[in-house]
Amino acid sequence: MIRIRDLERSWREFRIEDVNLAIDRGEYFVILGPTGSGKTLLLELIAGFYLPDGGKIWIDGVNVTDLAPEERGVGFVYQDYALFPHLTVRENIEFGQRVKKLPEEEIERSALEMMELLGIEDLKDRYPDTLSGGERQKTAIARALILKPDLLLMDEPFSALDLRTKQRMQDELKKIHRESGVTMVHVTHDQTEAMVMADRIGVMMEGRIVQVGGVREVFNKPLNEKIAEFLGVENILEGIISEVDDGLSIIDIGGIEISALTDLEVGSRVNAFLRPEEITISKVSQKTSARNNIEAKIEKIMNLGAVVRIELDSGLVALTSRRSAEELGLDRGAEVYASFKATAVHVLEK
Amino acid sequence: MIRIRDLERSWREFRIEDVNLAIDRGEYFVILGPTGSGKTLLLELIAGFYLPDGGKIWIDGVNVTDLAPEERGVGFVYQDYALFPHLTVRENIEFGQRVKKLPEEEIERSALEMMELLGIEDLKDRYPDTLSGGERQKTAIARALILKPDLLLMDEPFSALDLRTKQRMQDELKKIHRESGVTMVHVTHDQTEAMVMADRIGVMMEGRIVQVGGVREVFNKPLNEKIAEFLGVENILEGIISEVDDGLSIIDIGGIEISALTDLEVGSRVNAFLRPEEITISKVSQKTSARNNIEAKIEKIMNLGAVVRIELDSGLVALTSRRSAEELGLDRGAEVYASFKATAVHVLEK
Amino acid sequence: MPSNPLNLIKKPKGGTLFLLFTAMGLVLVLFITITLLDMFYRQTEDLPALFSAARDPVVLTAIGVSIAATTCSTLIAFTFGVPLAYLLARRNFPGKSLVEGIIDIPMMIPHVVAGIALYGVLMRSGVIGAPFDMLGVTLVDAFSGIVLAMLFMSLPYLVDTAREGFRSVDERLENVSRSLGASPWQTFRRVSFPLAFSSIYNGCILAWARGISEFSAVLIVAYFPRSAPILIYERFTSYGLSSSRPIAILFVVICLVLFTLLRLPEWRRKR
Amino acid sequence: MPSNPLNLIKKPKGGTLFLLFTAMGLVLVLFITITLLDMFYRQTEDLPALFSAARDPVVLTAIGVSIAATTCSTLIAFTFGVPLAYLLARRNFPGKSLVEGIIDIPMMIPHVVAGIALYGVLMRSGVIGAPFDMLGVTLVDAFSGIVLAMLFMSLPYLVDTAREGFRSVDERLENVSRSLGASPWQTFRRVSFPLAFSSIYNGCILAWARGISEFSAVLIVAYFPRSAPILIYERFTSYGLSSSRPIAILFVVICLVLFTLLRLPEWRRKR
Repeated sequence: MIRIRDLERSWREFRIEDVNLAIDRGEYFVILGPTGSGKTLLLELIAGFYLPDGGKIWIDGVNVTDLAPEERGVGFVYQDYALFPHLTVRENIEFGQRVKKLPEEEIERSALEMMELLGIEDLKDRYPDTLSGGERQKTAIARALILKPDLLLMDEPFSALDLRTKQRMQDELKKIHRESGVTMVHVTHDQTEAMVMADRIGVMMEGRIVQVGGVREVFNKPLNEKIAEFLGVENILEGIISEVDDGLSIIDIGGIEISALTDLEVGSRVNAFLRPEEITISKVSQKTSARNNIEAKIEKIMNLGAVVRIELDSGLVALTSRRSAEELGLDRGAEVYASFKATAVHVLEK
Repeated sequence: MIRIRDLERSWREFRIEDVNLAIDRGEYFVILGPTGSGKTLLLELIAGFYLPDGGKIWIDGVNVTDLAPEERGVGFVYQDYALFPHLTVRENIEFGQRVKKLPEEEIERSALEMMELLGIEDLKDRYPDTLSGGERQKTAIARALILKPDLLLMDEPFSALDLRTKQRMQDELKKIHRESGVTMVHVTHDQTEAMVMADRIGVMMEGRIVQVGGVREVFNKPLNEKIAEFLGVENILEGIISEVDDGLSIIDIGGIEISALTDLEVGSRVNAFLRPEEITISKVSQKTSARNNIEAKIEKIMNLGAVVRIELDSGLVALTSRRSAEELGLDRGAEVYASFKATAVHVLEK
Repeated sequence: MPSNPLNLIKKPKGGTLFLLFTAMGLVLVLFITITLLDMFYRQTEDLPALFSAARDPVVLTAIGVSIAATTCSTLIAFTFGVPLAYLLARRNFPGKSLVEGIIDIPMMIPHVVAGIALYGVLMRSGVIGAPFDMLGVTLVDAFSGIVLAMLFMSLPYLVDTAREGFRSVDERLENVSRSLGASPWQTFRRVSFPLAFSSIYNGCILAWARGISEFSAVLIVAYFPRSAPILIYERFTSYGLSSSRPIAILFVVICLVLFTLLRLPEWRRKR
Repeated sequence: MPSNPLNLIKKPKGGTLFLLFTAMGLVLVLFITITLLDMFYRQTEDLPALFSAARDPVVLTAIGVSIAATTCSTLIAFTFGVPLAYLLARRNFPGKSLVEGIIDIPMMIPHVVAGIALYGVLMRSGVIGAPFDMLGVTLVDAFSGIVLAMLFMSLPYLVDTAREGFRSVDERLENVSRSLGASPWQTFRRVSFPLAFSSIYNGCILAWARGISEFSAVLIVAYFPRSAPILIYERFTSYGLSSSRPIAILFVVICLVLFTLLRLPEWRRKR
């Protein structure tokens, strides 16, 4: 559907370079990256709002690199929805058909259909500044979808919504995606959002796409330390592989030995990544060959609401529910066991 | 330390009324309330930036209601720290002593001491716009503390900081509080922050202080439904007490019976509040007399990162760690048991 | 409680500082108020002169010339200035700040100097005057000269205001419009122009007001046909204050009424 | 790739619309550029006249009068205008928008009308002129009259700009200053004034520039001592363009140089 080769562009303080990407027809693709990584610029380049300094873009096999935005047939939904403030909801939705000079009758009919589909027909004569965040988002999506684009680009579509509306709109958007089959590319800095929405994820950092893959793959096997850190893998342990036995290796992390799955050889220097929520804290040892078990002392407990963040003297950080922390009577200075599956450790050669 | 009686003031769209509050010397008091509840205005009234329309304020036994801010001796730290942008860190910190026309020598010595105490002596010649959030906060706190106020008012002091800096500064501020013994009043809309920082909490909603108490008391025993909802008690169940046995009552919630602790009589109509993180989801029944156990079907699972939010067909919402949800193989449609302690249910007469 | 009567937003104390400041500010406010009210008040002692001025065809013609000329110059400024403003708001090109500087020059140089410079180019042998002269059109001491002098002086007001108007239109709205299939021209007509319209209209009013009050450059470039300011000045030098004041009052009242009428749609829209 | 040479920020297409707009904008830019450059260019054909004007004591005196008068009027506007601006930025009181409206009147009424009104109050029998006359001070056709006319016309520029400057100072900084023990006056001197200073300074420059270019009101109120615009106009009517142009050029160059020098500290600070 989209193919991007060696894309390069500077704009103000943003810079993207060496972007190569292929997105399949009908896919829900999320570009995940921290603020300032150039995600929005990449989306704007695909839409044709800017021309690249170098590289090429194909949409549906057509080289669109030099085409004007109005010739690309790509829908775009901005972060705060960029509704035309001087037009009503209905006029916003009809805008694209009106500039195409379609027959009045057809314009009205399809606008009505689209509004009914999204349940916003009651809002049709309202102006954008009287709408709630969710209503604005629906209007913006309707305005883009009514032209039946093959491709819909969305820039942080949920960031302007409150939590409840966001959860509802996420379901809604997934439904639209399933039913319309339109290819969606969605940009966000929010890991949870990416997990919830994506078929595949492209991680973007400092103007480059640094990793592409399925949700589990990206979150459980980040390609390097920087990506791991951005994705919230708080435990990044340096060590050396001291033993290999049928795929299950022992890694020596400054005296502590942990088992992990890896194909690397004995003596390799590695980083081991471990998400804090993979660690179980308990008062009894749970050691098995496939499960690591580390004796540790709690250095600090921080209450984060439903979750408690526990820092151990071994440097490990664990997240556990407040309830279980209370049931176990965990407290500063308590002697505990931190256990985690060997498969939860993701090993990368340094 | 502070006593407030029948305080009342309107300002733009904000309005506070009927505020009565007593804060003890040396206390760390958090005013917790949603955005727009008038928290900042209350703080500004205590500082004397505005005069009340009605009511009185005493600080340290002195009626300060009509005093100018410069006569109250109260430190104030604004949300984004409001550093003087035309002065360096050191000049900001020295400001208060300079307007008091203290001897130059004393000004310099005590400013240096204060900067050393907070570890910002290296920044002394920097201007505020070159500082990070944490550095700004330290400067603002130093600027207020150098005058040795009896009372330090802080308006959302952590909201401009990133997560890591916030956690570090929370520790730092608690330390300052312990060592200086200054009375601190801290305004926030963030429940977690209130839990972490407060000795006591005052909940403020729609311009009124609606509940005052210790942290556990406020979070576990919200006085009414609105407070409960704001504090994140997602499960609010309506029912009737059907049986009472030695303090342990049975409440009939639309056919489902749960046990809870209450002194109310049989037949009372009640609301039962239950925090979602108090609910354990398991595949086996765990019923005991002191533990509720409800059979339910999972209607929806939402991945929130480290935590999973589970909606059950009985209407209950539970939060559990992603790891345990995975280990249990929870999925939409799964039959599970939701269990929670009788003591986790907080019962209130309707 | 503070006794300062100005302390209505209930700020504690600080009354003395504000009292002093009020006293100082009052000096300026009184200077302006007295100057203007005095003019009207004095005229009440000679109302017949005011009424006869209001019927004098010479006076009415002069005011008509002023209104017609500033309206023409505003229309020209609108036609050429709006595209320029859009360009300045949306495009970067080498020399852009030079162009912005050039547009603002008429605001910065003394009005008389502008008049001298305009006279130099508009006279029969001037760079602009000569080609027009060949077509049989005289610019100096002609209605067209008044229009051009007003245009020169009022241009920056329109271009600057319209440019800020276009700048305040979120560029992403134009992007979205393009992605919905609209050409650059359709985008300008359906999105940018309507959204900047209130600023553009405001700029027109400013230019209109600046044009009608222009005296210096018009005095030098086109004494005839007499526009209102010229007539007021002529009467003042020839017959003194009592003869020029009725015309001045008539002129300023008409200006302010028209000004208010022009602002009306804007005020309506804001409600 | 687009062939439009102005397309430097690499926006796709839309070239024809922008080309048309560029052409239209160019008309205005050329009108201003040609008018001004022509004045300078013509003078190069008669450089001796320029040099002799630069040595003519009458010319130099007139320019000196202009500079001195606008400097005085700016200082007066600063002294009384800054407190007023602070008041307007920080306090709400009944009639506040009326006061703001009054301050802006001099910008809205035709300059000649302002001159007539000023003449009426400043003349010996006028409301302001009479008390001064008793003290033996004449305002009409005197240096003080020039200063007052300039003050009247330039006041709004200073007050408006300074007011916006004070408004842009976060009020919470003043609150914090008070909580640190500073009195209202200390807060004004140490926080509000320094933070608004760059706007205030800007307002002073605008008022200074407006004052020095004022012609209409000065012409009516104080023909003598001749300020530069009056002299230029007098030479124009008596001896024609070739006699007035050198003075105009000298005056505008001096104005622009002074203007640039006044802006210098501001540009420095921004770097």
